[in-house]
Amino acid sequence: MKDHIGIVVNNKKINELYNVISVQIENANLGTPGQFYELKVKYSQRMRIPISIYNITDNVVEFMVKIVGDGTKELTQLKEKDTIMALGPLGNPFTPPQADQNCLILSGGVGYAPFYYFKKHYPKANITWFHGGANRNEVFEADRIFTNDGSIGIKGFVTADLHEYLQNNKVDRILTCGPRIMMKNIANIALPFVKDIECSLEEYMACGIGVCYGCAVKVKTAKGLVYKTVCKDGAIFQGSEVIWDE
Amino acid sequence: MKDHIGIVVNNKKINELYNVISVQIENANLGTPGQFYELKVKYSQRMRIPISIYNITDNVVEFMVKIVGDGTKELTQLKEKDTIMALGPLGNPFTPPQADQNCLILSGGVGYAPFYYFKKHYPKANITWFHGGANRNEVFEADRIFTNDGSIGIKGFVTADLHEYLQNNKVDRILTCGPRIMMKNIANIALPFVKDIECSLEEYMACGIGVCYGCAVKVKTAKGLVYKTVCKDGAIFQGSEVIWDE
Amino acid sequence: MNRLATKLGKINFNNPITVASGTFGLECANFYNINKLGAIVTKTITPEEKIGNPTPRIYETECGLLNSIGLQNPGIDEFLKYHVKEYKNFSAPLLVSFSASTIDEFAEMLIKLEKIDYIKGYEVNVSCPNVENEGLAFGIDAKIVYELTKRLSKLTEKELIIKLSPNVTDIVSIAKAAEEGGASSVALINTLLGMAIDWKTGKSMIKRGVAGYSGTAVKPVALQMVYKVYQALSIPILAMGGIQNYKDCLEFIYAGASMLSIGTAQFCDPCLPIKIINDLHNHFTQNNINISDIKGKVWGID
Amino acid sequence: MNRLATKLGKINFNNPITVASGTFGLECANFYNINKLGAIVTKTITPEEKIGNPTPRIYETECGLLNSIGLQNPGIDEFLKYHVKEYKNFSAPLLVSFSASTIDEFAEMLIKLEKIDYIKGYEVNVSCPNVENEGLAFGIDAKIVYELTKRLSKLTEKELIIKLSPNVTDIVSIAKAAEEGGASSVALINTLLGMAIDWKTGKSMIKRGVAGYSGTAVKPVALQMVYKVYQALSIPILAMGGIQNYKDCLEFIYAGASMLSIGTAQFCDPCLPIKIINDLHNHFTQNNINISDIKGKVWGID
Ligand SMILES: Cc1cc2nc3c(=O)[nH]c(=O)nc-3n(C[C@H](O)[C@H](O)[C@H](O)COP(=O)(O)OP(=O)(O)OC[C@H]3O[C@@H](n4cnc5c(N)ncnc54)[C@H](O)[C@@H]3O)c2cc1C
Ligand SMILES: Cc1cc2nc3c(=O)[nH]c(=O)nc-3n(C[C@H](O)[C@H](O)[C@H](O)COP(=O)(O)OP(=O)(O)OC[C@H]3O[C@@H](n4cnc5c(N)ncnc54)[C@H](O)[C@@H]3O)c2cc1C
Ligand SMILES: Cc1cc2nc3c(=O)[nH]c(=O)nc-3n(C[C@H](O)[C@H](O)[C@H](O)COP(=O)(O)O)c2cc1C
Ligand SMILES: Cc1cc2nc3c(=O)[nH]c(=O)nc-3n(C[C@H](O)[C@H](O)[C@H](O)COP(=O)(O)O)c2cc1C
Ligand code: FES
Ligand code: FES
Repeated sequence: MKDHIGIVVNNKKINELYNVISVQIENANLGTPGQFYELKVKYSQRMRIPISIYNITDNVVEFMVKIVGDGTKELTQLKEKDTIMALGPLGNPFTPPQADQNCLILSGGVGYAPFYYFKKHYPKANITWFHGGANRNEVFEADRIFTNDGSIGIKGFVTADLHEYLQNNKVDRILTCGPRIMMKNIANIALPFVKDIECSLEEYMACGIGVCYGCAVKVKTAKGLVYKTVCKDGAIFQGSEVIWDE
Repeated sequence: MKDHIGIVVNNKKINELYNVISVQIENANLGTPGQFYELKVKYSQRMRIPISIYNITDNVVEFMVKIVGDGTKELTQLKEKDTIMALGPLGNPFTPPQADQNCLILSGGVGYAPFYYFKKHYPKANITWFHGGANRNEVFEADRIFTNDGSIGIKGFVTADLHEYLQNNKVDRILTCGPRIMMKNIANIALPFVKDIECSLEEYMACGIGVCYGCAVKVKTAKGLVYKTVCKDGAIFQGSEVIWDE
Repeated sequence: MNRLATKLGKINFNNPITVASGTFGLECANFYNINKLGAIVTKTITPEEKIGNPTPRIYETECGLLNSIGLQNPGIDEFLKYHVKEYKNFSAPLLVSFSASTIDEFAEMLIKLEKIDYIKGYEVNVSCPNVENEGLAFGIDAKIVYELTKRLSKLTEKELIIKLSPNVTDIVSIAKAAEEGGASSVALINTLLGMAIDWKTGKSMIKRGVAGYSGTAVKPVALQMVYKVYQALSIPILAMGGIQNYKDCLEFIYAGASMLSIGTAQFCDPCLPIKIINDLHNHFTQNNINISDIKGKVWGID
Repeated sequence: MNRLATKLGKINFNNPITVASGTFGLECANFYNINKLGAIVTKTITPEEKIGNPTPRIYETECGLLNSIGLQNPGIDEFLKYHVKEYKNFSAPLLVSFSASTIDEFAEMLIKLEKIDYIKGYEVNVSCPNVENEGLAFGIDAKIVYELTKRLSKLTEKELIIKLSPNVTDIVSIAKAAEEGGASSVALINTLLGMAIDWKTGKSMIKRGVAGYSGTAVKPVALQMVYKVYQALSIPILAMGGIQNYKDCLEFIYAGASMLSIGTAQFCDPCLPIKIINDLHNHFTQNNINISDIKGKVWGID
């Protein structure tokens, strides 16, 4: 974990909303799936923007960025050779899959990002991947595709046939990342079937390193309800421990 | 007076400190020597920067800009075809010279700017021009040149031989623009010889149009001491009316 | 239907956008049709002429503006004799801002102003930080604000707006005092106190040292105060502090504002008030709402 | 000669740069050698564990940060049992920040903390805006600040810093109360109060509504308060509020600061405190000055 000076080697527009930005970062190969960097465009006044590792090859980290506001927009405007501060890798990775485990990935929108690297990093894992998005711009390669507007794949949320699927298939673990409401629904639907649901949560961040308690998420523990930090204790939490209705 | 959308047609570096920026502005030909524009780089958060008219040709205004801080630096980074908001022309012009008047111009540093257009605008006027600057970067074409470091022209302030000059030459009007301390010294030295000393003053500005009273300068009037505004009542004031030691 | 229609205590306005006292003058008529404003607010007038503070009076910080004008103005008599007439032929309602050092002086000023029928209301400035013993001393003491408002409210039937200082421990108690005294609305915020120093030389950027701080930087502070005052009072709020665009206006309306003043941001763009009116109109039309649909309706607070 | 040497009331520091309470943790040791700091200030500790406020707790505005952490901390007993040890092996002087709801509680906490010899001083937080009836109620009342300080100053020989709230009508009177009560220094400012609302939906960006406002935007306010307090007091000032670079530090030193805390700006750059120390060192060397040459020496004020 260090505040690296990253060098942009490529910035590719995938569609109106998404870019994939490739950044050369010292020791980046140490990053594991589920971890993220806090990026900062040099000379920009803004605080940092947490972005998941989407892929790593030869110390070049790829970030999949969805434009939602000024900060993400700035990221997509970076050009080759621009420098960018990259603090990380931060947070904890998803638990590595075991050989005999059936993993079900459920991703929504830009929640797709961390699983691309997960799948690449664990080539032998048994993975089934459902992905959902609002429309065709929010959809990427997966085993089953959902869109809210039905423009591609199955019309509906990524949870549309989850209950049925879990009734008919053996799933040992669920890994999920996406809007909070999606992950909450997944936890509600899936917990009767699957104990181990790893959710990658989002919260506004300030420090990114666990000192400010800004990125809090309420979880059940042996000691009662406490706030843990997404940046240091997370971003991965068990679906069963998160207090979803906070 | 309007908030025009100017289009940069040229931005020429003269030396490390100075640029001349040419901006095409609607109806710019109406501007007269001594007036200024409040410039604003589009999408910059900063307030406006008052810059004198350095030259006008065919509705293209040239501005001579000295880099002293972030705002002037931004101006020098403008590229051809960039747009820039230009509020003006603002303020009052220097009084037009009469046919038989001997005008002495005394400028310091970037205070050179308004007189270039003055001289061009009144080709028949009898003008003698002394210009002074800290070093050779601050010096431009004039009848007599002074530098503080002696790197070019006469070593010393622009006022170095003023007293002597006024003793030996008939001067009907002085026009001056430069650091306040320079203009103060000029007023002190020259008032015994010349009543009519037009000084172009500088003050921090906010509105630029006379509504906020931010750019105040203390002057003697029949009613006593009052604050007038540089942007609307000025920028030209008589050396005899300004309270220099405020 | 005019979606932008709004009102303070006693006046209806065509739209909620006006200009902050001291940041606007009739020179702005060179840039747009002033009658398109919801209202016009004058620079603060005092009982006697004020020549204002020494210079420098203005300094721009990273994200705000420091000013130390010192209420430069010709005094009420000169104002009534020469200047007020210039406002006569505008159809936008005229609100006159005034300030004084004692309750009696405030009352005398109001009596003089009452004679002008085209003045539609008053913004009573009890909060200017740039003059000593004038305005601010009032604005920080709930009891005095109550006494002052009680006195003034008996002297007029017109809109009586008390403009509050943010430089207080508890703005709600002072706003309440104004309400209890009979104010028909409150305006907030005046400038915060601020300072800037040249790091190279140690020189104060403003001759008086401490100045009034306005602009983008103060918006979160203003919003918080508007929100709290709206929760506690039943008279309407004229809100200001760092408004730069129609989005900022919407934030303030959600917090509880009935009307909004544009101040410092005009120095970047003199036409801004009109642009904001247009943008608000478009936003309300597109979303099929009017001000009362969202006023004070901030949610998600625990 | 160490040009950066400075002191508060009782401790000498190698340099004037420390970290603002709540914005620093030992995690920062991953980024730089913490012993290079002039001092270490802990996150505020309270008598009992606090789980903190609901989320969202953080929101970045145009030029500042809103936070509503709610003093999340394990409580003093847990702190003394597990956490304080982690600070033992650092040579940078350790200052512990603490807060409570009654004078008795403050005193009890101090008595417990006194047992740890490597704690070199205390930053008494009477000014946190994000908890009800804790801290802030104290910080706005000069009489209570005086009583509290008097009580605490009798219980310790160590550095006793009272950290003041900017959300008051007159910070000087409160700073004076701390001085009269026996504080060896004062720290200012804690966060302003601020708010932000999503203009599209009307949702508060912070779950608790009103939050603490810090960062660049608050610097002019902080500077003004440091200046005024320096003029009125004789004990030293630990200054903070929007410091982003060594130039900002120089502004505060000219205004009267003896020492400086870096807060929000660390979130942009975790190594910032060290960079600032280096930059200050270079500036002082190049100009052949030390802190006392410029402390409080702002000029050009009329
Ligand atoms: C651990 C982690 C990993 C992430 N990985 C990725 C990634 O791989 N790719 C990617 O594109 N994005 C990712 N994000 C989200 C990304 O950080 C935010 O979209 C970004 O910070 C928004 O900044 P902005 O300035 O563009 O938008 P803003 O203008 O700040 O906000 C735009 C909108 O997004 C919402 N928003 C902004 N930040 C957050 C936040 N932190 N939590 C919840 N809502 C927010 C706001 O409410 C607003 O509606 C991740 C977030 C976290 C916490
Ligand atoms: C009527 C008028 C005409 C002018 N004409 C020209 C011109 O033709 N060419 C040109 O280059 N400049 C001109 N100036 C000066 C120019 O406006 C300032 O240099 C500019 O605003 C500085 O902005 P900045 O952001 O670069 O510097 P800042 O970072 O704001 O300041 C840098 C330094 O300049 C000083 N400074 C900045 N603005 C002013 C000011 N308004 N008055 C006094 N000191 C100031 C500051 O104290 C500081 O030391 C004119 C000013 C006025 C009032
Ligand atoms: C240059 C300037 C002059 C001001 N003069 C006055 C004044 O005369 N009377 C008054 O009540 N407020 C005055 N104010 C305060 C504004 O009316 C307003 O309350 C404050 O600036 C906050 O709004 P803003 O951030 O949009 O500017 C002045 C503000 C500025 C910047
Ligand atoms: C996230 C965050 C948490 C904070 N927590 C505390 C705290 O626990 N105790 C305290 O006294 N101040 C706390 N503060 C206030 C800071 O210590 C500091 O006084 C304030 O932020 C101003 O400085 P800055 O603008 O440099 O951040 C906190 C500030 C922030 C931003
Ligand atoms: S962002 Fe500071 S603790 Fe997570
Ligand atoms: S800058 Fe506003 S009056 Fe001159």
